[in-house]
Amino acid sequence: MQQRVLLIVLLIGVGFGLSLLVSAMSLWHMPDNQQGYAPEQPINYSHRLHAGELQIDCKFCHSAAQSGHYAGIPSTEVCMKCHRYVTAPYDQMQQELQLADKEGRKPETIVSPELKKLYDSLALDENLQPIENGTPQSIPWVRVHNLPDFACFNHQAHVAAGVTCQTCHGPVESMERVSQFAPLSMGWCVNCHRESTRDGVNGREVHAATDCTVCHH
Amino acid sequence: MNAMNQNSDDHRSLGTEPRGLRRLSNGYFVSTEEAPALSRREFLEAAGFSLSLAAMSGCGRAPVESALPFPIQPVGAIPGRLQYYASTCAGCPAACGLLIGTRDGRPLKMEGLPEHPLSQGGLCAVGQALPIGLYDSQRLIGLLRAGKKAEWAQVDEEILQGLRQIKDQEQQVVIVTSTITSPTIQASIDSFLDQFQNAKHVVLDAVSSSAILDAHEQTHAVRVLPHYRFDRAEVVVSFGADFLGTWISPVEFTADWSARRVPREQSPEMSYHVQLESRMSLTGSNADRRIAIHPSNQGPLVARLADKLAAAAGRQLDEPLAPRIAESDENLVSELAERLWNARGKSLVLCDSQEVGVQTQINFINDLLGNYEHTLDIERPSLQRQGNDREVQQLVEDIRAKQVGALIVAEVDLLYDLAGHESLSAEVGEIPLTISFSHRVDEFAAIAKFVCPDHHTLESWSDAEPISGLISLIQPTIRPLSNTRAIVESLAVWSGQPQAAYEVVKDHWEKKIFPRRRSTGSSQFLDFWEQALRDGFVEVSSEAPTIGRFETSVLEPVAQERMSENFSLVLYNKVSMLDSRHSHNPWLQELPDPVTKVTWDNYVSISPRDAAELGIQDGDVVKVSAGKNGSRIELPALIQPGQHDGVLAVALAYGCKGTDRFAKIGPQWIEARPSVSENGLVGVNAAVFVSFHGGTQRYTRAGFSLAKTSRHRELAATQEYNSLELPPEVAPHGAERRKIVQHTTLAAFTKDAEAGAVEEHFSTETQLWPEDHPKPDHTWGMVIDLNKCTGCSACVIACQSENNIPVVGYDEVRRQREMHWIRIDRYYDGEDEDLNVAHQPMMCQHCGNAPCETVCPVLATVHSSEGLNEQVYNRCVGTRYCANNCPYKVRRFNWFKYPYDDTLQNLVLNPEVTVRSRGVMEKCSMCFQRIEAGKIEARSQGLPIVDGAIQTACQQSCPASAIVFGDMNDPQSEIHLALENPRRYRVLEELNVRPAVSYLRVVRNRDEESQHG
Amino acid sequence: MAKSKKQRTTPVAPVQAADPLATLRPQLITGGKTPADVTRDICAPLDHSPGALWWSAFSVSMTALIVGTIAVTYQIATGIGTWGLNRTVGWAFDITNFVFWVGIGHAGTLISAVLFLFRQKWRTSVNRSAEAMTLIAVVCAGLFPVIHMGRPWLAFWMFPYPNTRGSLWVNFKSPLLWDVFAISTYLLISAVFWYVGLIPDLATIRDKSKPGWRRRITGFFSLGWNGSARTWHRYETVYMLLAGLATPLVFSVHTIVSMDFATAMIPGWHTTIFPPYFVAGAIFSGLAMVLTLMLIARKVMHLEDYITVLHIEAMCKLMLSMGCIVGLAYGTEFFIAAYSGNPYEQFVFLNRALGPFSWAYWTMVSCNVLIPQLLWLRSLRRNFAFVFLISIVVNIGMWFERFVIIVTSLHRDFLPSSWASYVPTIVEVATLVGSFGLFFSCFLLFCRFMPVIAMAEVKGVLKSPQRDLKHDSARGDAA
Amino acid sequence: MSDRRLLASFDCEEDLLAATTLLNSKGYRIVDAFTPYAVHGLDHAMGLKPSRLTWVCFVCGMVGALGMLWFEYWIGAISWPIDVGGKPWNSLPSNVPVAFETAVLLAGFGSVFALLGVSRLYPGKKVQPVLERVTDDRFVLVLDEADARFDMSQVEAMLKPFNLAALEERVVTTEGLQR
Repeated sequence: MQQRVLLIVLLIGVGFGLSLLVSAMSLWHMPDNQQGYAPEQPINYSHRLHAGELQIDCKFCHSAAQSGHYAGIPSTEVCMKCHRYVTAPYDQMQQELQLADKEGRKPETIVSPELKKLYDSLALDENLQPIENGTPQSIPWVRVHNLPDFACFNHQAHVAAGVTCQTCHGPVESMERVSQFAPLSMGWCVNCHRESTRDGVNGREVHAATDCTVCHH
Repeated sequence: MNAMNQNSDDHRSLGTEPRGLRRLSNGYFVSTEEAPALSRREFLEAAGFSLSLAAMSGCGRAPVESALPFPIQPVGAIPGRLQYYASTCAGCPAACGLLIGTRDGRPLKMEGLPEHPLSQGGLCAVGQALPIGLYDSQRLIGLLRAGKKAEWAQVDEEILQGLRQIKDQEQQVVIVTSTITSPTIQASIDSFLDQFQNAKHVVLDAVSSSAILDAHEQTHAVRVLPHYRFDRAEVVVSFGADFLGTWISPVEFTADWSARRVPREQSPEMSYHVQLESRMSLTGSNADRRIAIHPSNQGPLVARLADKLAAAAGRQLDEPLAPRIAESDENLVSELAERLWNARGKSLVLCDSQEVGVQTQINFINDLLGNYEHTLDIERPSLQRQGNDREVQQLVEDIRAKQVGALIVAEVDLLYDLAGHESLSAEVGEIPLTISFSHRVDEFAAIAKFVCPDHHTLESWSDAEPISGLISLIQPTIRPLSNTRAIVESLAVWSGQPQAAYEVVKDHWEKKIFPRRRSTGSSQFLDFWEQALRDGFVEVSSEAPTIGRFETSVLEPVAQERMSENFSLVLYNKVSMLDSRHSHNPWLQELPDPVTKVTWDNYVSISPRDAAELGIQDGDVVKVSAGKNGSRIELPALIQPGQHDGVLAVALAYGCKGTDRFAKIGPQWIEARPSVSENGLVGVNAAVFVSFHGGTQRYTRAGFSLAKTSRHRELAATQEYNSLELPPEVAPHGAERRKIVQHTTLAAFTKDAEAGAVEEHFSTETQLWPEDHPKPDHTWGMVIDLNKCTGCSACVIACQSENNIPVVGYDEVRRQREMHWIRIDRYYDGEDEDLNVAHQPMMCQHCGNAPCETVCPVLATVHSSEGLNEQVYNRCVGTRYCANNCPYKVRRFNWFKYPYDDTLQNLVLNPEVTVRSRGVMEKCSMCFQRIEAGKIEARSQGLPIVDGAIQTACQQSCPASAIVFGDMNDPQSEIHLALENPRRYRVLEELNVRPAVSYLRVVRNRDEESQHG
Repeated sequence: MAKSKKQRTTPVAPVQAADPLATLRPQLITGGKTPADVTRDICAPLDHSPGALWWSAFSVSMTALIVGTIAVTYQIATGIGTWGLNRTVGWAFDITNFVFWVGIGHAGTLISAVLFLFRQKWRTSVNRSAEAMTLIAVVCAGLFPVIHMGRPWLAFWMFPYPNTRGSLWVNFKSPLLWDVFAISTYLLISAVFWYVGLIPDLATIRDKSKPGWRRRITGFFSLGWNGSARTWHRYETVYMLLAGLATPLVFSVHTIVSMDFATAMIPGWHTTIFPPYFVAGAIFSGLAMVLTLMLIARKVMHLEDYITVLHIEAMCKLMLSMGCIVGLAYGTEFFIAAYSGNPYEQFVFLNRALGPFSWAYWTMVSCNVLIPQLLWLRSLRRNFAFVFLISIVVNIGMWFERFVIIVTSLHRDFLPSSWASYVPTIVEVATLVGSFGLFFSCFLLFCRFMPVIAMAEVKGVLKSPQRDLKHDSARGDAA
Repeated sequence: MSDRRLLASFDCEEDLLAATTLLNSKGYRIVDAFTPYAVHGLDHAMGLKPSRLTWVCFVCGMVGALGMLWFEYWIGAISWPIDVGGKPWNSLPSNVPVAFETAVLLAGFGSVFALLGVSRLYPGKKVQPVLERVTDDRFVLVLDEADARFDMSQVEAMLKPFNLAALEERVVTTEGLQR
């Protein structure tokens, strides 16, 4: 009699355990899967503002994506295309202008702390004048999308095939700080390749190979 | 592949890569300080372990990588994109055209410049190996003063002071260089020396051709080296000149020579090449007819040939030049004479002799044959060998006589090459001012007062004029990695008017070169300059030297040398090791010699009969001594088929100072052996036997004795068995010879274009299973013309540099674990007189029915939809089953964690190719990364792939252009034609593994229709 | 106990003398044992601590094991390069040892299963330890495919499990993968077979040992066995089924191992004779190893009455026949090579017999074919010292057989340019020694802690013919 | 069926066998017999039907073989067809070995677990043997004293010739047979 009770208790226990395990598995990341990785960046740069509100095209800054292996990170010069003039948040600059108007003086350039870092990297002072014998320094951005070194991803090929940036990078234009959107696992890549070959990309006929060496060479 | 137009600023800016940063495959700079910058290999291993780790932790985070963009992006520099710059190779004075493939400001891949009139797109192994010299972490990073670190300002001060004193005391100032092909450097040397009353520039070639120049001075009244035109030569008779391997301008000669080695079905014609030599040279191994002669017999044979041709030409000499010679030789000579006479004006007779007398007779022969102005050009002569041995001899005497006040040495190691002169170093040490421009502390730099290291050629501005009238530019592709200074800059400083190398070169071109321009083209110098930069070279007018009519009076009869019973020694250069300046290059050290297949050592080659008599085995250490109390060296012996009896051959450029750095190269484990020999260096310096005689340096001398020692050093050869004949004791009856390399004779070929094919007892049509693997897009394949291939091994290094192949060291090679993806099989075939040598490049054959794929349990090697056999390193678990099952044995295994811990050296790695981890299999991928790049480029332009747009590394730099790669699906492609060539066959076709690589049968220009085998 | 014994012996003794059958069928188990004696004798080693002989044997094999462990650790830490392999000879000691141990592992199941199906009563004394040997040998064997990998920590990739690589599975066309399945199946089934046979004996030990750890352990593992005839009934069926399954398994396993070579294209490997050839070889070496162990156990464990000259002789005969089959295979290989007219094939075999490795080849032939012929002599078959010697010789010979097949075929194949020689390193030798250490250590422990002989089965064959007669008559008059 | 049992123990299998045959023929209800080893013919003597475990074995084997064959086909030809040595996507011959091994594996384990299940054997099961020596050298026959007609003395007389070692009565309780 109590044997049977024991058995039932046992079964319930096992069932409960299994369900726990399964739910745990769903949260569990494969070792190299950094999905959702969103590191602190040296400059508090907002893609939401630039790509989202201001609607700057991705390839305006990451121009290399069309012609090279890597989307690349824009050189500081590229930022200067705008930030030679925009040195601080809009409202702050407005205030300064009005203030200068009132006081009838030339408005002085206000530099926001974040953009200061940008000018530093080009060895420019507050008035955007080159510092005496200062050398430009790269901005040490932190990589978000790390592929293992035995996997080669070529941006040019994918851009040429008409794959949108969001397909892999997610809605960057809505991200304050960029985080890894896709698992970037091999299965994820391969499935996309299969589907694209089957259904095409945005209505375009493509041949996305699933040969190993396409990525591993 | 376009040579990009870059103005100087761009070149500067190309070097803005921050120091101490290296680039990962993913195209970002990774600071080696902060990120524990994993190399690809390390990463693989980490991945292997992290799986198990993560199983416990459940959250593995890769190390933080920082991505550093350019603050200011150079014009046209796209991250991670390969860009090519036209330049000139400075590996040797041959000055071949160069295309430097750079990625993100890093020169990575040396390739031949297709438009270059001399090298015609080819590049030799030495040229291919330049980059590893650039990223050599043991190169001098700064200048030395009496062996201590010093600063430029201070050193310049002291040098100027020293020079002033010498000027006052009217002492002699001498600059010693190897042949300088650069007009700019030459000019700056001259202008530097002008400020002294008593100054001279001595040209010392490690292996000089002084005799040829001297001979022409006598016979044509002008000291020039002819420009040999093999492309015009139908009959080539070479007395020991290794023109396909090391002689003067091998790449150019190979290209021209091989162009005449393609008999077609319609027009079965090809050049006839006879080689008479005492050792087995690469050239000899490719000759239609090779005759082994004793060095002492060379003079008489040449003289006899001269006599016969003189007779034929009706040019009477008062007395015959030649002594009586043997009957057999007599026949030989008359046969040659006839062949040559029939090919008047289309023939070429060469000789590597350093005896002026012999060379004058060679000139006589060529003159008789009317070859001058056809196959020998002395109106636009070659400037590739300028060595003047008389002056060198004079210099040595001056040094001995303490008449040299300042000795400045560039591009050559004076004391190494003149090692034959005892106590010279001591006397040089007493010279008040000694300056070396060397990259590293060589023999001379070791005792020089000042070492002012020159830039690496990839860092510096310069130019070259290999053939008078053909001038090419050397442009930098990276900012100098260390505190070095170009020679011209140093000289400029010491002549009192400092100027940047770029300015010096540009000025010289504006003043001297621009005026010589051809009438065509813009009259603006800048256009001219830009054009030159873009093309890499310009052809300008050259003032022809005033050539006197041929002077027969200088001809002297040759005395019959009596054959001495002791040995004659022949000193030569290995194809892989042109001179001592390359001795620190690990790629070249590990490149198997094309003939002996030995790496990492020099050795004494002995003829099989002599070896048998003296009871010497391969690897026995023997003592070679010059006479009773002459100098002696000890080296392992190597039995060399085809070498004449009584001849010893030893390679120069070994045993160089500083090669002890290689003692610990390769994996270190309990049974590992060092890559250096007892003297702690790689090989032994044989230059001690080089001596002056009759005004030239002699590399061939008689009167040597050979003694066997008790010691043994196994030579690290990549081939253990050297013949297509099976060992007699185990050879099955009727199948004593394997038809791996098929060959035939021209006579047979003329009759039947398919002569020499293996009679088929099999059908490749029958299939066990239906062919259900269509390859609609592309089917990549390769065809290698064995008749063009000389075995020069340029492809081996090209592949090594393209595909990140590790250097594994002496011990691993000795254990048959070399890693080269492409090897060149060399087979000896037959006995003494009719000894044939076959060279066969062998790499993964990308079989359609690949045996390796079937047996891999984890799908690490599978077939691509484009007919390639893929090896997936990160999937491989290393069972080695595939390698066992490969009939061609072309798979290479990472037995250890091969060395990649040199951060600077790692800059040479190609980010397109994975660095393989320990324990994985690898093999030729047919440069998949290049195929992929080509496809992507074509696709993004929406165009089909042009045939020839995609080239494999080996194909690109093959001097003989023997390799054809392409899409076999494309009926217009070059490969498609090659596949229909009647000479085409596939190795081991009977196995029906369906290789994608085919070969074209060897055809030797012989009259007899069948040669044995 | 004493009473029952008297009861049996007194009436039987006179009949025995008179009965002609007694001489016809000599008893397998000598010394007129009763079931009780069997229990006592077999359980004896479990009760008192082992003797000096056991300890010395154990310490030797343990040392070997430690040496091997060090070697393997060094090799895995440094790289396969610490073995003498090269680009041409990719396998040598590793796979040789693997095939050798798998072969050893065959006699166990063969003796238990096949002989069981053939109703060979003599198996009962040896099957338990033979099965144990199988298990240990297969474990030794299974070790090598793992450590011979360049990246052994990824060995689990050999199994087809769902993964994040878009599911990238395994290559079912690869013989090496067949191996993985064959070996693991063989290990599991043999283990089950062995354990099932062990259950009744465990129960016996449980019931005869006083309360304590041993009783608890045996109690746990004997699964509540109570000797019920109904359970015995089903038990017999399942045991028969397992035997029936194990028999084809034995053959399949070594067939598949042989396919590692037979399906490859290297001349000397690529031949259809391999499956039968390898199976015969496996049984051959297995029997030799069983003999070696039995003769040791017999002495060390004092089982003279249970492992009698009958058993030894029976195995000698079997071994002799296997030896002849192997010899035939060697001959056939040469014939086929000659007959096929395939130059590569012909070369390989000439090279085996006359090439650089001829010494290995002739060692193999003499050890496996020539010397065993002595077993035709009855006197030698019954001479334990000699049989022991032979068994060792055969083991050596069979190791060399695998070495010859693997190394001589590889070192000179199609392209002469890539021919290479092979010399083992100290690490390889140490690994081989280690595997022997592992094997013997495990076996000695088994002897110490388990019933070396299947009691329940031996008791089954105790009864001698004449007692059947007597009891038939007894039943008769009862009716 | 009553709760009273008669235990007759013997010294050797022949006696047990003979006694069982006799009693069975006389129509006595034989509950079970306990023996130290498998006594051949006892199942017939007791009138046991042949076991059905063979079918379990067969079914498991088939499931293993067919299941694996399908899996291999699915992997090779459907899930991710990969060109391996130019062989067909689904090459049956190369699928056979693994399928066979799986069949054997499942069959073996299936039948063993079935055995354990049917005869209620599981690790750590507590058991009270009818006699200590039943797993050593004693053979015990258990009879059901079915009805009033059951005559102890008659049975004893019947068993005597089989040199009966002992005879005792027990009562069935939840803890098994008690004195």
